[in-house]
Amino acid sequence: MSLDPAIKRLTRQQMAWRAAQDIADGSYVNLGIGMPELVARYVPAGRHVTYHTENGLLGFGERPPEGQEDPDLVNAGKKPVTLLPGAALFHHADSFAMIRGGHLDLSILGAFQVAQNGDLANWQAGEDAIPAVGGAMDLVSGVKQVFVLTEHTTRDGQPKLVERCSYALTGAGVVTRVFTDLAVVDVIDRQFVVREIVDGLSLDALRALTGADLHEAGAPGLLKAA
Amino acid sequence: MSLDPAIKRLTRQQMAWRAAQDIADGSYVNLGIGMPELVARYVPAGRHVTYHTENGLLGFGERPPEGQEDPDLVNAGKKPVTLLPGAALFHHADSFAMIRGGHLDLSILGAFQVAQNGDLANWQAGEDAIPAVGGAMDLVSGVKQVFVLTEHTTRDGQPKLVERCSYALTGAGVVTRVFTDLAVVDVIDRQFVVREIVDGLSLDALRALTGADLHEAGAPGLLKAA
Amino acid sequence: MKKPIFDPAGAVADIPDGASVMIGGFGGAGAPVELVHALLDQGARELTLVNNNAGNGGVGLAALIREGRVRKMICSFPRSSDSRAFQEAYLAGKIELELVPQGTLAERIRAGGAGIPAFFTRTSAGTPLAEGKEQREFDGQLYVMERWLKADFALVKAKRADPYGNLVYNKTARNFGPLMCMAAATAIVQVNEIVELGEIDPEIVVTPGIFVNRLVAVADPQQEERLVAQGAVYP
Amino acid sequence: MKKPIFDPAGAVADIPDGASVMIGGFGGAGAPVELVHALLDQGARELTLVNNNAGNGGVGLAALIREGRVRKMICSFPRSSDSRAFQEAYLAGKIELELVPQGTLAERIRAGGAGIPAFFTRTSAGTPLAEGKEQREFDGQLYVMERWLKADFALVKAKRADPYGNLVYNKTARNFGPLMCMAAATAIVQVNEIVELGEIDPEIVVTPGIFVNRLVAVADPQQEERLVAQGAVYP
Repeated sequence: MSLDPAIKRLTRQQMAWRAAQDIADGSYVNLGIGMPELVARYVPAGRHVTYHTENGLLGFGERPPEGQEDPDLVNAGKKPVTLLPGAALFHHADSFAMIRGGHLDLSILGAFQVAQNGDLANWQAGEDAIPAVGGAMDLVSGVKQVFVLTEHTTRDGQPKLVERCSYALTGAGVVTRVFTDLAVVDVIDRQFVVREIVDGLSLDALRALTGADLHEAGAPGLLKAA
Repeated sequence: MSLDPAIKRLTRQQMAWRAAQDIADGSYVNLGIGMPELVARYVPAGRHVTYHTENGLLGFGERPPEGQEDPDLVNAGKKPVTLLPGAALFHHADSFAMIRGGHLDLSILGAFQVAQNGDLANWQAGEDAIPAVGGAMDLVSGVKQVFVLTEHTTRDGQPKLVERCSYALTGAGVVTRVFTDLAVVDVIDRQFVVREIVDGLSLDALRALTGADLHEAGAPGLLKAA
Repeated sequence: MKKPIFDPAGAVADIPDGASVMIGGFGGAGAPVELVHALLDQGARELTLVNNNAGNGGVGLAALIREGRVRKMICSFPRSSDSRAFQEAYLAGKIELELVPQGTLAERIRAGGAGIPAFFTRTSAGTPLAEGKEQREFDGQLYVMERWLKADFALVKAKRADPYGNLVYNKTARNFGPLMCMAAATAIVQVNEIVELGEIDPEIVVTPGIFVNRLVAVADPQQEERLVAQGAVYP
Repeated sequence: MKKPIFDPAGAVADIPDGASVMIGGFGGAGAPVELVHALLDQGARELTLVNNNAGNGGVGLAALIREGRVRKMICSFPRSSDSRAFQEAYLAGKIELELVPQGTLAERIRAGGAGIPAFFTRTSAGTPLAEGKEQREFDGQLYVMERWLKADFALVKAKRADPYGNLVYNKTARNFGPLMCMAAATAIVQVNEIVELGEIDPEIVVTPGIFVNRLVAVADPQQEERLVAQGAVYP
């Protein structure tokens, strides 16, 4: 199923911006490697968010200027970061105590597939690939709320929001909200509920790009992008 | 059974001295509250011993001079101690990771009873008393070697070395060596084996003060006290 | 994130009857006397308390017990040089005791904070304290299964905090504090001083601020052993 | 107790074929390059290695794999920008992979050091990584039982040691180091400098010396990412 060319999909930056609007002031947040990392740039002014990275750091900031990178100061994606005032360093067991113990408010992760019951698959792309899980299973099991940030369909047009994940699960029933380039979709009582859709896209057209039923709770709003 | 008045029981200081002779150079040691605490004073010169206390300190020294006590720097018996160069402070979970994880070489504890199979009872003196266990069960389960330092008999003459403990156990099969005011006794293959006896006391006289069989592995040596 | 700063009374105002409260300290070292006295003043009853001991003399935790506020005490060592308040309540059948080996107590609290509902330990295997618990062999050794321990509140004393709640402690007053901050839904920490952001080196933080919910500054805190030695009684 | 000081070759000389070796580091941060290269030079084979990743480029852990020294890799994330050595060995069936979620890996190593033979975690419940493992409900939630992880040796990089082996680390190079020191029978630690006794404040020690067996001073250690960026190949 292809999309009417008049419909503008959100860019990665716009998707990150939209997700950032839903981060509450005062949150402790872990952003997954890749697109979720962009989210930090778009948190509304005045909201204070503290970022956690699996490799033992709470309270880090943006990449330092070129030439000031410290190879011993990196995030989970092994990219250089900076220490903000009030940061704390700790070892890996303490870092995952924060995750597993439910101390983080929010994690935003990428996905291969999200199922309508909240199942997430984001670590093993088929049998042939070398499996690599990192901290994803810990994050989805332990963090209070898990958002997914992903394109609505794969590069070859397959839906990523599905009835049931065909890829190996990262966690069962863990996702509460999905931000795509076409819509914002909540997972409620094992159903997808559409909250927002991009300008000009009908719910039926969105349904055609989705691998599971889409429900409404009131008319979906407009998915805006700054 | 009473003792020939000509026989000299070791004093508490002498008992502590004798136990101290068996602490190997380089050991990490936890000394129980009470008489075992005395042992630190008698470690032979030239042997370096590092003392651990349950409440989160490795590498402490003697009580400071009067007036220099710090109520935030105490040992497991809540007595003031000092920090030696090279000390380390840590929280209770890390402290017991050292104990439970088998990182300490030796613990020396008091006893109500020791059984010939190495069982130790030292925490609950009968049904009426208010039970208090502290770190004793962790120490006997986790430390590589457990010595007991105790009088050979109770104040009213009952044997403390017994066939089977009648008091509630602290740990099963944990004690390897017992230092009393009359003898040094090893626990080997679920039997008491006498290593040393105080001057003038016969093995038979010692047997009469002991609640279990005493075996020999060669003639017992003389239990000396400095 | 900046943590709200209260006075002792304000910090404990919402602790309800029946709450579970972890109280830091090992004997007097690390005992948050001001917070405990504020809890006494506040009046909450039927409390379940977690501490290594069960109070001493007529102040702090012992005063809570003496005043009949404590339904259950979870601790490793309820005896002390003057644990009269606990003894009297216990022998009168007025307080329940859950006796836990000290290392198991520490690990159960850490497990509560770290999302580990149960773990196995050698400690207490083959003893009366293992009775009623699952025991299992691993590699030929017998172990006891222990459950995590969490609480509604923790009252902890540290030396210094920054506005985000990052903490450092003083010597052996550290003891259970870092663990209790992790395991309580609401961790209330009294510190000698709250310094500016950036004044605590990230390398030396002992308790990261994520584990701390409320701060209380008590510049010159009372030391429990000194009160006990003076024979003080609160209130 | 003073810990013996070795050069890298001497420190790893007795690691036998078939040994299990934990290697610190998260990517390049904390990777003990000099110790790993000494292990390569030494020639031990059939190793079981534990690390968060599975090496990068042509140096360090990747070189051990490329040279066929590694029988089994226990890690959470064997993919990286250049994990060719592992990929080739894995796809050729020459190396076994035990994939462990990162937090479970960290906790299993801590458990190994802390005498906890098994614990329960939510992580991986309901996923293929829980297959073959005991799963159990606590309070209505499904958890997976995980076993401790120990090793014969650990190779760890820290920033500074005192003669007793007390360690402090540099920023996020801390990562798995403190845990691996606890869980290995012999913990070998390379540090930028060994300072005098008393020069590390007892309050800021991250790894107490009791967990450290051998020290190696490498004043200006190589940083793995820089070698990889240069396309370096060892030996």
